[in-house]
Amino acid sequence: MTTTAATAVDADELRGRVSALLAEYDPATVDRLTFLRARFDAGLAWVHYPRGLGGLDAPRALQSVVDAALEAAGAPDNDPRRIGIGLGMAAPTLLRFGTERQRRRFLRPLWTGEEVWCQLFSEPGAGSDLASLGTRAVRDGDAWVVTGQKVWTSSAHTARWAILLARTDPEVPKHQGLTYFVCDMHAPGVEVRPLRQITGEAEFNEVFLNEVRVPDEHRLGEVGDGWRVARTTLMNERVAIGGQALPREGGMIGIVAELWRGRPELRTPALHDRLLRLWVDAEVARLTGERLRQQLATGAPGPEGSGMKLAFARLAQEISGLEVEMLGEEGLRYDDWTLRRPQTVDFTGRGPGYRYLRAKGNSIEGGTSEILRNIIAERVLGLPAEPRTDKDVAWKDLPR
Amino acid sequence: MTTTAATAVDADELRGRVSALLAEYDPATVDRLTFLRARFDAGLAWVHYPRGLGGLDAPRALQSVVDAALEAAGAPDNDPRRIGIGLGMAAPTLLRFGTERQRRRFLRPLWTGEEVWCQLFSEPGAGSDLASLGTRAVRDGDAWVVTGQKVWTSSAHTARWAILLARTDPEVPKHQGLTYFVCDMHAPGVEVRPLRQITGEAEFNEVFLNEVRVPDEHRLGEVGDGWRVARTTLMNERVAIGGQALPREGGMIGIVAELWRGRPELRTPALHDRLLRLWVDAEVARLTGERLRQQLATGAPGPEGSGMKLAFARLAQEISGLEVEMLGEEGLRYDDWTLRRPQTVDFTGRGPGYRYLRAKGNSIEGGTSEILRNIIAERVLGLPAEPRTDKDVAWKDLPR
Amino acid sequence: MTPARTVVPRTDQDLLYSEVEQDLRSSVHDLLADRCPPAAVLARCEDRTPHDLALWRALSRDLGVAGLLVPPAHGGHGATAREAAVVLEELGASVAPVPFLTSAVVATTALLGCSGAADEIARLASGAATAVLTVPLSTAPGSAFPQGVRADAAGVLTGRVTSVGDAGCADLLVVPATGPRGPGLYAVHAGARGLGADLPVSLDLTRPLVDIHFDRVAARPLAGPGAAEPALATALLTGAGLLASEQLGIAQWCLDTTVRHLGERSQFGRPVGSFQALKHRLADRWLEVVSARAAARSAADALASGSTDAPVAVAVAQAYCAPVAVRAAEECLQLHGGIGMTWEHPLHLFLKRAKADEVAFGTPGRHRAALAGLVGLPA
Amino acid sequence: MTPARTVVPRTDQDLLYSEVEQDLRSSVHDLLADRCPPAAVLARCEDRTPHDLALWRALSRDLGVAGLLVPPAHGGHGATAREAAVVLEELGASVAPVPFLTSAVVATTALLGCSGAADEIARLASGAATAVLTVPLSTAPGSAFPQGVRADAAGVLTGRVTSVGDAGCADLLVVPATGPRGPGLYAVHAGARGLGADLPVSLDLTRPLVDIHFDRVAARPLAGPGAAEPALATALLTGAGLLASEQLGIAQWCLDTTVRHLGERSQFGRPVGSFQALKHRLADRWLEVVSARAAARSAADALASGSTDAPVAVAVAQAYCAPVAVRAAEECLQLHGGIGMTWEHPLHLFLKRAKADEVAFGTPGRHRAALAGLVGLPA
Repeated sequence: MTTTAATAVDADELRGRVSALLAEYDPATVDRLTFLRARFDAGLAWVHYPRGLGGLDAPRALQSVVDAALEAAGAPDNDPRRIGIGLGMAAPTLLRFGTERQRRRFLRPLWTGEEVWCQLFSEPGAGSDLASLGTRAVRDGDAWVVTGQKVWTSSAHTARWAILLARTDPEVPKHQGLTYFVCDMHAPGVEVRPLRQITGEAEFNEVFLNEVRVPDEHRLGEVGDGWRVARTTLMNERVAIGGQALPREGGMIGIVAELWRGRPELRTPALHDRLLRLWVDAEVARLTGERLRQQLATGAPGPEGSGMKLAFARLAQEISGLEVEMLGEEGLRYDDWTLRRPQTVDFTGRGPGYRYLRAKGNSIEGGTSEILRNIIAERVLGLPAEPRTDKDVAWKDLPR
Repeated sequence: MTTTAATAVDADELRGRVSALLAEYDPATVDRLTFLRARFDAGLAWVHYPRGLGGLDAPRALQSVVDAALEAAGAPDNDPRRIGIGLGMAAPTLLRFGTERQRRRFLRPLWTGEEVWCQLFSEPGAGSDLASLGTRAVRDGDAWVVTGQKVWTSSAHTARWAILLARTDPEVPKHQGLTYFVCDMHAPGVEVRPLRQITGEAEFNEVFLNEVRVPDEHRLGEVGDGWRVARTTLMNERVAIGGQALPREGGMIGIVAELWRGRPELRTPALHDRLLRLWVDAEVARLTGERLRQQLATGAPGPEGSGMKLAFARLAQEISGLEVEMLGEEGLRYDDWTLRRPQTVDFTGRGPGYRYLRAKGNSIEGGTSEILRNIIAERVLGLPAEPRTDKDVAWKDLPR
Repeated sequence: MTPARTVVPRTDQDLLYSEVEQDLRSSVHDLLADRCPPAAVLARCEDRTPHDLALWRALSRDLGVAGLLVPPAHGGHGATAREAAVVLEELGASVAPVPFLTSAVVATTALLGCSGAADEIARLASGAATAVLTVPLSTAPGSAFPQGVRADAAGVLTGRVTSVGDAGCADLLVVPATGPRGPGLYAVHAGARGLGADLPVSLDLTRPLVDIHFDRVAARPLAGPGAAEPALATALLTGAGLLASEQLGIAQWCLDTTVRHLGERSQFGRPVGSFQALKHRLADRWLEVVSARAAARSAADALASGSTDAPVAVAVAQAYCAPVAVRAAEECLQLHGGIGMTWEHPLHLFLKRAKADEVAFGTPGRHRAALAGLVGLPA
Repeated sequence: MTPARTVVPRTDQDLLYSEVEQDLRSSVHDLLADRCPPAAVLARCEDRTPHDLALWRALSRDLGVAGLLVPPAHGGHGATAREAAVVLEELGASVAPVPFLTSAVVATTALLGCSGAADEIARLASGAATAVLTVPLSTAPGSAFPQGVRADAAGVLTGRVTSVGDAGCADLLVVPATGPRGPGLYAVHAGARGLGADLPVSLDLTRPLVDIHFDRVAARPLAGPGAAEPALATALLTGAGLLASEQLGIAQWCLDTTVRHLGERSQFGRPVGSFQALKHRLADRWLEVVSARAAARSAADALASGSTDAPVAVAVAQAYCAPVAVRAAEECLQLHGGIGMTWEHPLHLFLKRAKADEVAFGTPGRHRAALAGLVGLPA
């Protein structure tokens, strides 16, 4: 690993490197994968990563310079929405806790999208209380034998690798007996089943692990240190929320506002004031997100991030609920109950009924609104924690 | 005490006894107090009380027969609003836990209103957690020496007697170290100060007890059994809530509805839908109360009672808040900040600002809305209690 | 407090359940518990055959619910909206896919307002046939007479009606149509020539919609001008008022199911139901459900007694109960966490029904606007 | 998601606080902490002398806040609505009874729209005098020009204006009045002959109202037709927009005070703030306060830059921040339990201010109605 002190890379140098890359690999003629591999090797994948691992030890903020230059040149991207879990969660964890061998093995195909990643954390019995999960990993020579059931796994059916959290010691309190692995989704004993949602579609999967052998060299971090490793993963999940800048009326409010403008026959005074209230709420949420991004840009992030997910979930639910009601007879209809396997949420391509139902998940997935309120109350407001009864009890003795 | 088996008293007999009372004591000529004493002695005060204590061991439901007959004859009543604490809380507790001597001493002047009662329970440091109160009573010969501070005491400045809850043993858990007394409000060391509220007026008092001597013969129930005695008092407080039948638009919604009808210039579409929502909520709360009363009348009370106070507090607050907003410029004004000492809440005689401010107390006094929600969740829905940390700890060791 | 003088007080309503009503509830409840658990409803929806006609036969014939609102002279039980409301509470609490509301309540009430429908009424009352009033499920009481279907002088119908709930299992269509002499109600046999049906995809899987086309369909006149409009109005008012009891049933099921789930599931070493934030929310939902019960009973009682106050009671009940059912279902989902988002757990059937019911027979906003006129609170 | 095309996106706003603004905040904060603790405000109210003119002198002269919005050429500091907003946050957080909003913001902005008011502006900027715009405190931006006061050709005023906030401590009245040539703004000295004042009882003890009578009062014309209306409109828009920052300050104080109280008070053997139901409510209030901050900053920034979007930003900020402040104060009271109902605890001053501010410069409903026109969502 090239951990020699990084020379300060600036925007000009990056533009130069982009030009050099484009000169050698013309996006118009080179195939996509060749280009992406070359970009990675040039350190232009994620410039704040170390040299040799797709980066240049450059400030993270400079990534936008590279992206803009490549986009202007018509270069292909790595389809980040398709490989979001790899980029957003697996990569930072591999970088921080992976061995040099693991990082070299996994990061390049992860970034280029040759290998899709998924996340094997949640279980049917361990939702908000993730640390209580029960999937067992038992040591057997230089491997671990893993058995259990995971749920809410997106991309499991397309993934080659998974980040996996499993219990290696049930005799100690729940946070202490976990270990973090990289699991081969093609290994014998891994079974992926689509998990149908109330919308009719199956974005996610259940994953059944039946005596799956995971080599010890695919362990990330120490045995029993899995919770600490997982926190890195989860913190990176949370950073991703709050997301990109929206224009005014960006998001779901725009759909309903356009409906209002285009369909005068649906208007009533009572709906009008409700629409205006939600319009104000949506605009203020947009401003709050914008303010958060401005704080992040100055390097002084405020605690607002914890609240944005809460706000957006509530808004999506209230707005879509209003939309169905506003449509009246049309609101009684649905677009399609066929079981489909979309890669992502599609709030704009589908109908109002879908929006209404799918938005219900916004306050559950990625941390329930209840857990977020706990976090705000304790970590932001500093209110005292509730009495805990599960901290010092061996996992095997906890009520379930 | 006349605890011989009560002969079944029926409505006809009661009407006969009323006629006899009226024949002997003509309300048109006899003075009020004489009449009330005679009524008490005739067993027509509260007919379900024992003979000799103002009653006839009759079914409680027959009281209405007596009241109607006396009202028709123009007889004076005992001004029940003025002596509500005596009638509603002290009397049932005296009846259940008092000695024969105590009952004979206290009940007659309590009922006639010759002696007003107040309640010394709440303390600044013990609100919802009443059992944690700290007023100390220390045994000294055949008396107790009481020192502490009580608050939210209505009628303290007119009262002759108080029901008092004090801590006689700080070494045991909080529910076990309390004792219940009758306290002479004219005794040395009792100081009553008006407690001004945010409305400007002072309905209530603070009461300071400075080495007040309470004779042991004024103890109600056993030493250390005060919590059990107090529960009788508090249960009777709760029965009083839910109250009397209202006509449609009875209560605060009627004030705002009339405002809407009489002042077209205040109307806007947004206010209209809010008013209609609250009108519906008020009408449904009225129906819910009516249904509760019908259940009570059949002898099968439902659990709805616990919710009525919650509902009425919310309604009073939302309706009065709307009223101030609807009035606009007029809502910026108040009627009078002068310190006054009213005996009761006056939601109709005062202005909108008063209603708005006074209604805030509705979700605090007589059990906060938070405590009521706990009660509903645990006692009605059967949800599990929270982990308790204060049940088995000596009172003196509790955090305060 | 000063009562307002402009609004008539009502103190004579019976808001409780009679013994007869409780017995009826028990019978319906037991049958549904046996024959219609939510998992079975879900399985039927997956097979795209939501209507459970065997269940409907048992309900309508064995328990006689089809003839509840029909006078004995017409072969019914001569009960009232109060008893029908109790049945709807139970049907709502199991999202039972049977045409009780649409056939035994709404279509039957419409037919009872016609002078020449004795045969049809008798067949409905016996459970031998089901009927549907061909208006969109979203039609509110007080709406203008529908203009989608025209009748010629011979009673031949042409036109189109969309989003008719439960029409897929109806034997008889009761069709509001405008003819040369004005508004009328017409009877059409489900197998009539010229009748066409499209099956749109419905949000509520358990009360599927049908779009109906009339292409010169022969029909029998049931009511003409003067009778058709009040018959239709009464049917819609009754449908809206009794829908509140269905919504109550949905809300009660959602609350009960949530309470049970939270009592059973542990997280952080304790039952989830012991967390105070959830307890307080459930206490609020409970208060809404008991309030919805009073509102629904009031509407049923007012309809049963033919009170002039029925339009107010119905509007209050719909404005109140519709959002209560939606909130109860939404909270049920949220407090089930991930499991609530799965197709496998039947609670989504209740959510979809509750949301569709919010639109059915008029939205809450529509009912509030109606109230404004009824109780003298003009815009 | 599809962005709508009809509404201009805004991405150029600075929603943070500059270092200068933070420094200004610190100065104001320190002075208020020293001179204006809530208990002192309460004591002044009990003496019926709410205005703290000594404090106002310190603020206006020592810290120069009176001249913030005034260009240096007129003797001011040439700052913008952004800095004034920061001052208002601090003043709101101490319900300070000083005429900053009414004099240094609203009256000053009105005067800056007049061509002939240089003297008055200079006196206000130096803190030598305070002024008030004589409109009811409830007047919303976009209201019709007031008709309560008439001017004759000689500029003599007759009429009446009610509910003018802070007028009791003003040296100068800026009076919108209609004369023979149309709308105008006029300057009247507080001691002028023919001027009368009634002191109604105010809900907000810290911003008392005055009803003003003009009985042939001599006045100096400041702006005539063409200038008076935009000057008034800008003053009201600025007042409404910056009121949002005062509301933010109120809400922040209420939240902080509640959190502190719940951390300190124990019931049932644990800090009250450890009860989850209360924690969740406070988390919701917190989210509202951080959102109100973004909304208030947006309004201040739009006013500061003279953006054409300012009317939208102001309406959004008022519609959002007014109820947030009221809810924060109401929740502060509820979660203080009985102590919150006592006159002795100063939180009622914040509740009364928040509720009065909800009406001041237009209610939230009024601002939403204005938005409907501004963003193309007609009724």
